[in-house]
Amino acid sequence: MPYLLSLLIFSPLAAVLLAGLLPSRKHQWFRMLALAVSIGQLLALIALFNSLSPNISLYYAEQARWLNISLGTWGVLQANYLVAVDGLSLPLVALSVVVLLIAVISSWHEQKNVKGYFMLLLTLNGAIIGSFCALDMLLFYVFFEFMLIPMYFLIGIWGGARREYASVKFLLYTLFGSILILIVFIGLYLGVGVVQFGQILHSFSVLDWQDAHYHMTGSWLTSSETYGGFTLKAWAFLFLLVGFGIKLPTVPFHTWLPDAHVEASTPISVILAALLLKVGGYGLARVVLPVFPAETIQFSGLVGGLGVVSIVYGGFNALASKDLKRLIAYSSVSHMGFVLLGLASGTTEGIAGAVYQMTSHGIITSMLFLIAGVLYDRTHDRLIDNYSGLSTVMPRYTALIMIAFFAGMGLPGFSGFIAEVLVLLGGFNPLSLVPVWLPALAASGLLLAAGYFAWTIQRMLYGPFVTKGFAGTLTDLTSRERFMLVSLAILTLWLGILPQGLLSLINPFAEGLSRLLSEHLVP
Amino acid sequence: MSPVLLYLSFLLFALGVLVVLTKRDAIVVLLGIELILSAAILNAIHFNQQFPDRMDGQLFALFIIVIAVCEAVVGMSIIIRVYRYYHTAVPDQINELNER
Amino acid sequence: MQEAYSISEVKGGLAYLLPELTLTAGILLIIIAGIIWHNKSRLWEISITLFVITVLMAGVLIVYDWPQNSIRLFFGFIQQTDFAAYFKLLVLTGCALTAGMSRKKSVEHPAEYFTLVLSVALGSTLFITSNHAVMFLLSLELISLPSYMLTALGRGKGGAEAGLKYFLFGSTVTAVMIFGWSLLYSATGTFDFTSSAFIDQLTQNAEPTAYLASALIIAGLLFKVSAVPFHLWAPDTYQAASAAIAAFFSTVPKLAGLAVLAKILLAFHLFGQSPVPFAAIVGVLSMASITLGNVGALRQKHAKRLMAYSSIAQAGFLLLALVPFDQSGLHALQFYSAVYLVMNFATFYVIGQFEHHQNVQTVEDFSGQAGASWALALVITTGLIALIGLPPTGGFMAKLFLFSSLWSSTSVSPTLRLVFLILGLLNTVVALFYYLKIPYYLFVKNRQNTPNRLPWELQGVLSVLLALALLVAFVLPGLLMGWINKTTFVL
Amino acid sequence: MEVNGLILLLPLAASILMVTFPVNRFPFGGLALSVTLAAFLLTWVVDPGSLQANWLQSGNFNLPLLFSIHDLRLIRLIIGISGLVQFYSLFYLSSSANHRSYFSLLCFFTFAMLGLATSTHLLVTFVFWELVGYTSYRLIGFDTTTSSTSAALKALLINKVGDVCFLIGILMLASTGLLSTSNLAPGSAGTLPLLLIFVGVVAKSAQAPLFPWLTAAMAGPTPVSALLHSATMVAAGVLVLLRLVPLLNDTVSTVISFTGGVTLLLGGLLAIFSYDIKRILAYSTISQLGLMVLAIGTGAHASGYLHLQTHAIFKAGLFLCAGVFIHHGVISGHANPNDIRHFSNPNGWLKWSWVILSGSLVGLPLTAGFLSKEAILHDMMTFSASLSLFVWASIPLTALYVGRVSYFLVVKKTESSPLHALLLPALLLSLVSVTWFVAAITTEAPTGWVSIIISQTLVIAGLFAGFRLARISFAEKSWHTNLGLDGLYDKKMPQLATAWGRAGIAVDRQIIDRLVHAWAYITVLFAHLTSWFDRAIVDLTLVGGSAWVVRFTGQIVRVPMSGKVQGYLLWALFSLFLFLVLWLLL
Repeated sequence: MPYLLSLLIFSPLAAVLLAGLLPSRKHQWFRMLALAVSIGQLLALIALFNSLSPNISLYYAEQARWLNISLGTWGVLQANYLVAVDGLSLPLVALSVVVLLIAVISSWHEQKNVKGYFMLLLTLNGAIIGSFCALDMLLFYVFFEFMLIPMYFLIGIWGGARREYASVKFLLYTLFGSILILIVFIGLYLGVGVVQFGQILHSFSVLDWQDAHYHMTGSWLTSSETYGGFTLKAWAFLFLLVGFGIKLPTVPFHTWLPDAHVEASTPISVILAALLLKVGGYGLARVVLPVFPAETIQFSGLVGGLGVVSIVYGGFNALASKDLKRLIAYSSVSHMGFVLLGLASGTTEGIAGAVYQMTSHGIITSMLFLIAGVLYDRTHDRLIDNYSGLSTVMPRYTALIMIAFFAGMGLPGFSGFIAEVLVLLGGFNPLSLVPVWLPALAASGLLLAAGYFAWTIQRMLYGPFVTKGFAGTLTDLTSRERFMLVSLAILTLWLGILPQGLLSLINPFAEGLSRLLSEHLVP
Repeated sequence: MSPVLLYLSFLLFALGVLVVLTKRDAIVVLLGIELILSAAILNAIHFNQQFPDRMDGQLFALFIIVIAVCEAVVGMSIIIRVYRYYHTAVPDQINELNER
Repeated sequence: MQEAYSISEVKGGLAYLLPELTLTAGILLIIIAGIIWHNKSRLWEISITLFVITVLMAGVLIVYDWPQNSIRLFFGFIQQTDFAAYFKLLVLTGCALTAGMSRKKSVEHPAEYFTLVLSVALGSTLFITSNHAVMFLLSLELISLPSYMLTALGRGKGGAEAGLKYFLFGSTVTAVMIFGWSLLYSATGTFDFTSSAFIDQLTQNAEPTAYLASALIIAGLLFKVSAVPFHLWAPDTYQAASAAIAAFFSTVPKLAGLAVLAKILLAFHLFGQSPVPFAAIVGVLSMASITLGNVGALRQKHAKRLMAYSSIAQAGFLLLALVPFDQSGLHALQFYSAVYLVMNFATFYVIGQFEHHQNVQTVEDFSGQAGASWALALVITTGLIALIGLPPTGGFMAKLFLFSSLWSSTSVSPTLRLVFLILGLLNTVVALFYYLKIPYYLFVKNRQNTPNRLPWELQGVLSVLLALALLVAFVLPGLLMGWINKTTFVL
Repeated sequence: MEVNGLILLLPLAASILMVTFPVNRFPFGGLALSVTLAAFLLTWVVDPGSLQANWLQSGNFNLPLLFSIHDLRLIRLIIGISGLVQFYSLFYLSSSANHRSYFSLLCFFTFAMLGLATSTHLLVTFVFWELVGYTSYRLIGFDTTTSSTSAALKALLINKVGDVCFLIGILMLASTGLLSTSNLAPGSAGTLPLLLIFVGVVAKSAQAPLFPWLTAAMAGPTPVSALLHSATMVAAGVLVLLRLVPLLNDTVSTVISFTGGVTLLLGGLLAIFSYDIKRILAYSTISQLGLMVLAIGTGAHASGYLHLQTHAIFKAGLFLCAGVFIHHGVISGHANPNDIRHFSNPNGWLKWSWVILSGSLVGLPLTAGFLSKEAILHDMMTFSASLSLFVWASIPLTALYVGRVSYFLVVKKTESSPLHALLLPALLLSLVSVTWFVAAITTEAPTGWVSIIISQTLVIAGLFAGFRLARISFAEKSWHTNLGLDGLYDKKMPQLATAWGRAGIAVDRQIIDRLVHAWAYITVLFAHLTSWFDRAIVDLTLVGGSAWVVRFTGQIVRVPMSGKVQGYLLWALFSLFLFLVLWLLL
């Protein structure tokens, strides 16, 4: 099936158009439509995995001409519909399909303006998968921005009490970041020129951007002039770092995240945490490191340091959070710090670990937010201190909280352990670009994670069951909730026990990137 | 080229601007505009003296006069319309529209 | 200007003025119709038919007679170029869209109304092609005077007030500009601002009066495009005017002014020879426009006033396209202008319909109105997203081309270029706030009672088409850009 | 699949089966026990050998699952004690408790502990190290009462400190290829990684100063204490240390020895001053673990390892005995069933078990403990006479607290309850202890009669002193806090951590968010400023000002304030003028 990726990207968008034509009273139709699209995507994904050939690095490349515009004296602007998956994007695409399916199931009982909700959800679906597949960076940017507006409305309309503040803050941060990204992208495509048929083609393809031969002489990509102590390339690197760092998020650009996650409804929090954050890490691994290897080496300490600060800072903040969702949100900040650290290490293990961490965190954080959602659905209260002794009334829920929390702590057997160990291994590797004390500090994040998760278990699950006005409402998991949580638990266990399947998919990408970086190391 | 005429035109211009800026009645403001235009006309004709074989300046002056007439006509009609509603032609006494 | 003044020159030139002549004929016909018919409803139908036919004919004639190379007519008063033809076509599109938006109810005097709109159109087409101070000023007046009257003809007291203010402001600026031209004449000895004599004179004996004169002239044009610091008239005028006229003002005269500003600036810039850093100045002006427009819009509660500030900010972006002073910048300008026309009209169309049917005035009035028409709510959202410059709309492509040309330009120092880039883009974040206010109220805010559903009418269909056009401009910008790429800019 | 692997996989399979078993009412204990028994029997079937499977590979890093099924005695010990504890639990656990998760956890623990004991790659060891930690956490908090779960939390967190250091240490060694035990070369690792790994050992094996979690862990069910917190899990640290022996250098050895020595004495001392039987046994465990660590640190690793095994047997047995006392106390309704002063002895067999097992603890002849203790003493004397002072000091100390406890348990009169099934495991273990001595005395007999005589004398003296001491009663409050370490771990450190967290949130809210808001405010402020500028500067100041100027010069008569349009105009012209000035200046 050659058009599998396009099918993945555009089936939800086609469904949006279809949904637009359906009468808005028929709530069930929209749910079924969204579910059908998600299941279809899952089937397509399985078909995709079934026919992977082991020896190539880019799978399912599809290319179609999109823009081919003469820019007068300085060549031709070319942007293509270029989608493909590789060891970096395939895990994330798979993750997206799974998480979006879960999100649809989780939104099954949404009552407020069902039509609009599912249309936005489907739009978001297409945009997320599209941004992970796009190798043409204009296309990527388009999908990247395209996630903004649906997300704004999804938080702003279906969110909690302070949803307006949260959605605006989300939008403000993200757009600010995306503008920094756009500036650099424009500069990059103008600085990269491929000579073809006597014409200079300015390409948006990241594959061309990576190739230093295409960096035009005399452009900013080859100049060594410094502005404020840095070359323009270094500035570009920093811009992108901030741009994607906001998305990731890294401290100090993270404060949108707790608000957005707390205020969003459960399925939206799941998507936000499991997928939208990954776009940041994906952008770093896809664009920043390969295109600016020398700068990556120059700033690896900074990047790794930001990662470690995020790990520790996020961990401490999670420890002090009183709101369950806020705690989970900060734990995301902490966990995503490992992605930064792994990428900054520049070693194969580190990069593979970073990608693994993105996948793993996507699954685990989905579980966590679903778990928070289960409580919120029943009591509309997210304060940890208001619960006690839940294990006596909700045994199944307790079991799944245990699984999710211990997965979050990085217990062996769960995917998080593999990812974190790989990242730390990468950091401790003598070839690593980061000083050895950084991963050592990062490991303390594991301690913090154990602290806040285990303490939460202690406070919420154990002790005497105290009803604070919601005695009868606390019923155990419904079969729908159990299905979601158990399937995610199986996934994280699978990835934790048999990591090599996914890892061998990631490895070629990680090796390639690591090799590229090592070529730029000054001996 | 006599500098006197140049100064005169600048003086007219300055006077016109001053009238436009400071007088309160729209009609008087219109007069100020005419003063500026006359400064331009004076300039055009004056500089045309340098190029005796051409008549761009004069032509320009003629057209400016036409423009001035048109403006006056349109201006007066608008002022009359305003007067119908407000019984005044002083702009700062009319303030129906939103504050900025 | 050494050609012989001969009547044959004039006769020969007329063949190239067919679109303008068509417009003139249309104006006359509508005036005659106004004399013959007195029944308002009847008169409305006849004049709008005449109007549309005239505009379409003129448009067809422009396309049919597309100038392959630049032609100077009437002793250099007029220069027909494909660049000018492109803008003329945009202007006529704007006029046609204005007609589509106009409503019988809100127009008291149909014949006058359409005459005036058509006059502005004629003035704009001539203005765009003008090459000589006299032509420049006459066509400018042909734009301005009908504009004043259109404003003053607008609804009741507010219209009259806005008309008066607009008139006083506008005619003063025009007068000052005329004075500037007379000074420039003193410096160069010619009114033909594209002639070699003009440029030679400016290059060789530049004197302070010439700078003063160019400043005065540019100021007049900035007034026309409603850029900072000559923007103050726009909010009052837009607010008082009907949605159709506000949309018209924010596009047609603005784009015409922009085309001429591009030409004049290139002339003054003297191919980079001018000691005055025009690129930097335009850049600063554009930044000021974008910032003040955006910031001003933040506080606006009235929808059309908000759009007025938006149009000030957009003028800034359009000006930014002039900063590179090269072909690519102008192409970006052309693309941006076309997209701006579409997105602005798409937005105003919806505002107009909500204003007409639901009496929506302020942004808050939009609360929960999405229920009245989901399609229109989506259209205005698309339009506003395009105005912000986000995908998947043509607005994004327009900004992309604009900032691309800025990136690669050499007319300003790299630092300044970067500052412009970052400031310009950061402003889109600010813009997001006020632009998304309307969709925010539409979708997010609730109202007690469900709004009446909007009827489907021509306006609705047109606005959907405009929104689709915005999406097409995103997916296939090559359609338009390929065409633009064929145009070359000749002074 | 090889039979070797089955030993590991059987308990795991049983555990998973129990968790996912669809029926709630099922004899889970019986299932667990039969599976454990099967695994135990399997150990006689297998050929000793290695297991290897590829697990994880990325870049140059390759992590195979490596297990060595060679040391069958250790494996049998683990499975055997597990089986006994499971059997014991069948009777000990109340019927209302969640048998499913309890026995599932016990089976899972067997699996994890076996993995830990047999893995030969340090990172794989770490995996199982974490897993036993997790089971320990779950089992300590099995009662879900606040006290037991907070003890579990404490155990988890203190252990986590060690785990993190352990992990860092391992990962620092990773690049040197020293993770697999097969290629350890002496002195090839730096000091820091080894010390970090040792921190892990300190935490897991409850060495000073990270031991307080073990006393807290006694909140768990007694069989769990017997299995995890005395016999097997806490020995994991010592096992890891044993594996690292070839790498140790002088600095590390010294640190290890002193930590072990201090712990040895500290545990013994603390044990003297408690009345809580489980607490005393916990301190005793701490102390004995210290002895093992000390032995390994000084190079007496063979005898240290021997002591690990004998200790597993007698300490598990002691706990199981204690369990019977407690159980009896609970049944007969004591308010404080753990207090040795209230103990009554239900059965004569129990007395004799206790005597044999505690004799093993102090190292009396005829018990396994004698073999290992004297071996350690002898080896230490040869390797480092000065450090052996720790051991010499500990011998009477151990005897002292053993004597004191035994006084309450043994001297008191015995009721004659029938032989309860609960007694069987303890009896069996005491039997093993004696059999071991008999079987091994010819092959592993310690040498050096002098030290044996001296030590035995010290033991006897200590025991008698203990009997005397038992009659003196004292308040135990001050010793309950584990030398104040409890306060540090329970209050100070969590407070510090949450304080940091609150500071972080404050930074988020007060600084970062303020900055973001400030940006928004500045924009809005700017909006207000521009409008104010329009009104105040343009409309009033400029327009009014120009009027004032005009009036002042008296050129034009009586100029009133002008309107808004003129204000706009003036502003426009003024800015034009500004621009002009700027042009000319530039």
